[in-house]
Amino acid sequence: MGTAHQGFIVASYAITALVIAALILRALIDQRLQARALARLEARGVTRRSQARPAGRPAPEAG
Amino acid sequence: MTRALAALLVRDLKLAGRIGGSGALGLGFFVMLVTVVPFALGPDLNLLARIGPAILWLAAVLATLIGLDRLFQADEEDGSLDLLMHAEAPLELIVVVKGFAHWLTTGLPLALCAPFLGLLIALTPEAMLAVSATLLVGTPALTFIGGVGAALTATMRRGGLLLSVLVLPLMVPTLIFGVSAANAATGGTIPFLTPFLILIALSLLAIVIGTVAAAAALRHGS
Amino acid sequence: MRIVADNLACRRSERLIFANLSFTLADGQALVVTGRNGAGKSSLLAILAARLRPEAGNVRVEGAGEAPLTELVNFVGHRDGLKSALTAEENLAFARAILGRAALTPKEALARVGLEHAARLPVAYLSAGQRRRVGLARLFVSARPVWLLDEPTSALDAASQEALGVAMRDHLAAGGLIIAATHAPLGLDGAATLRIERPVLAADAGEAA
Amino acid sequence: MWSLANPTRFMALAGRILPWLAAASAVLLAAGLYLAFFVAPADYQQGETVRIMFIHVPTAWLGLFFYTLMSLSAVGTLVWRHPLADVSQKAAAPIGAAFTFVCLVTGALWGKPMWGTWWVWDARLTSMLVLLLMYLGVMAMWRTVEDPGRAARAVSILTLVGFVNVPIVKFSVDWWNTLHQPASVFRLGGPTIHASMLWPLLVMALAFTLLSAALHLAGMRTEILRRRVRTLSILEAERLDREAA
Repeated sequence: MGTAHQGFIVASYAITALVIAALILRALIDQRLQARALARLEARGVTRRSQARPAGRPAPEAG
Repeated sequence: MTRALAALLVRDLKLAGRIGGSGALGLGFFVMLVTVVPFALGPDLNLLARIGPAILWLAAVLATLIGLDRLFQADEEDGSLDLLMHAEAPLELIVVVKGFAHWLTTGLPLALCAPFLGLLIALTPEAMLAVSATLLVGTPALTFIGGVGAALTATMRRGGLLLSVLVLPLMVPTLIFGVSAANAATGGTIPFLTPFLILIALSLLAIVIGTVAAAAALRHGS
Repeated sequence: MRIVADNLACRRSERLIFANLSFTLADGQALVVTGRNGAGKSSLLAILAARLRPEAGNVRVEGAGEAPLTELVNFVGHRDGLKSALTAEENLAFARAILGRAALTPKEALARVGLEHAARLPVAYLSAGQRRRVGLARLFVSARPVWLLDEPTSALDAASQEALGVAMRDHLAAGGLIIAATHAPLGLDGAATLRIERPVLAADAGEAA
Repeated sequence: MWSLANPTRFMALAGRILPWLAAASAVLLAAGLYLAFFVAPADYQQGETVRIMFIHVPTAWLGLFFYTLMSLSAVGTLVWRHPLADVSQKAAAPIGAAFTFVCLVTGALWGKPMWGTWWVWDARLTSMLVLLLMYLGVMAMWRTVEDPGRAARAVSILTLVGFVNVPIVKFSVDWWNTLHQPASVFRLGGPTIHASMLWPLLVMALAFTLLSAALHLAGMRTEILRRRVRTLSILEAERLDREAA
């Protein structure tokens, strides 16, 4: 069959791969960003449940 | 001073990206307009192809307008406009940078995205290139003319509506030369360059006059 | 450096707020503007900040080279001038770049108001008092001589008000000028006070009677 | 069943499932590609370009599936107040939009060799285009409201209105399309697909579904983390206030 059509097939698979790669990349980057932000906050002893806790003393990690 | 202007540009682009920012609102509106027009005109491709540049340009004008009313109003509301007016840099340069930031999030994406939308209305490749080129040089005029309206209506409560009514007539020349340049590229009596150069001139004119007028409007607005 | 205001008058929506108001302020001096709520304190500050056109009279700066008053002023008004989508640090970094004459870094300025931990928090998450303190931290990121403060102590707790008083005294000692509109006493001993009373003119007399 | 309502338990479960899901979708994708390119015969009419169908059909299906998933989550948010519903809704929007976009692009790429133009206002393609616009609207809505709870309720209403609108759009586009142009010659896959075509299509469809499920789970986990970061930040601000007092 005409090789001209080859281009369309390759193009559509390429674009699909590109979009899926973008989705995967976005998921990974976003995950790392949020995890790092969370780690930074929890390192400073901010508890998830806002029990009144004298400031400065890190709370035991709950849950 | 350039540090101050660079900081302003970075701040505006950052704000556009954050939640509540204008983001790619202009681009989204542009895509929707171009998609909706054929529903009104019917799926007849050669009709759409003939009026393609007009559809894209009208969509560009409207897409620029909807993002403009928050250009200065957002700063006015939270008090950062005071900060901008006390900057070391003259207010005119501040307005140029804000207009440029708006153009980067609205005008530029429109011009880059126009060819793909041209597919929807069966534009020929030359027409797509022409429309994209005219949009690239024409949208600065739309942004800076609109900027004057945005500065005038910054302190008004329902400024957004008034803005469109104020500046749309001022945008007519840009629309005329933009569309005629795009049409000239796909055959026609006049050569492409003539309206295209006039369009560039309009943009440069708009950047100068728009900036000075917007700065004056901000100074005398309060 | 001296700020000279002579015969300032202000009219807003057809009402004369105040008239022939004059004062001069030299280095190291503070002016506290008092008056009933709505008596025109904020209008005076807006005129000084060039955000409002006076009905009559003018304000000029002497002895500071040709820099206009707007480039010498650090204005903290009712609205904090903070973008709530940006973090406290980003807001202060922007203010530092825009105001020029960079002084403290955003972190140091936040430390001065006791909010160094809030550096990375978006301002949207901060309370009114904390936003006020971030707004006031803007005074420390730039070495501009004139502080224009509109109700600086509003929404501040006692400790922050005390810290603000210390900062103001340091600023005056370093030769800076302060013009503050306020209700609460600022603890600035030796500060000139200016009370704004609504002038009762013949036209108003009829209306007021 | 072990209630998934508790985000922490969901995180743990999702964490365990995710690698398996990703691995399964990778394997199936490889198998699907192999079947699509080496086993499926060329179509007697369309020739090789029919292989584009193996992407075009699954992505079309996923575009619609994710909008339905969003609508279900919207009901979950508004009616059952399920705490994970709005998280699932927010995570689904970009994935659904991406697949709808891929469907449109592959549709155009398939259309070009067939009719000579990139885009034909065919009823089905046009409906997918309107669906993509609705996705853009939903994603724009997520970006305007800062508070997650309020945003979720607002977007849920928008999504449900959109969901009710889908059949109406389908009908009106068909009406609009047939009025102006004879019914498009392009029949998706025809009445019966030959078995050798069916298998690659099913495998590819399954592969894409697993992949999108993995992406959706990952998106939900990140969204839960983002919510937690937000709450902790607010707690941090309050703690500073308590400290200062």
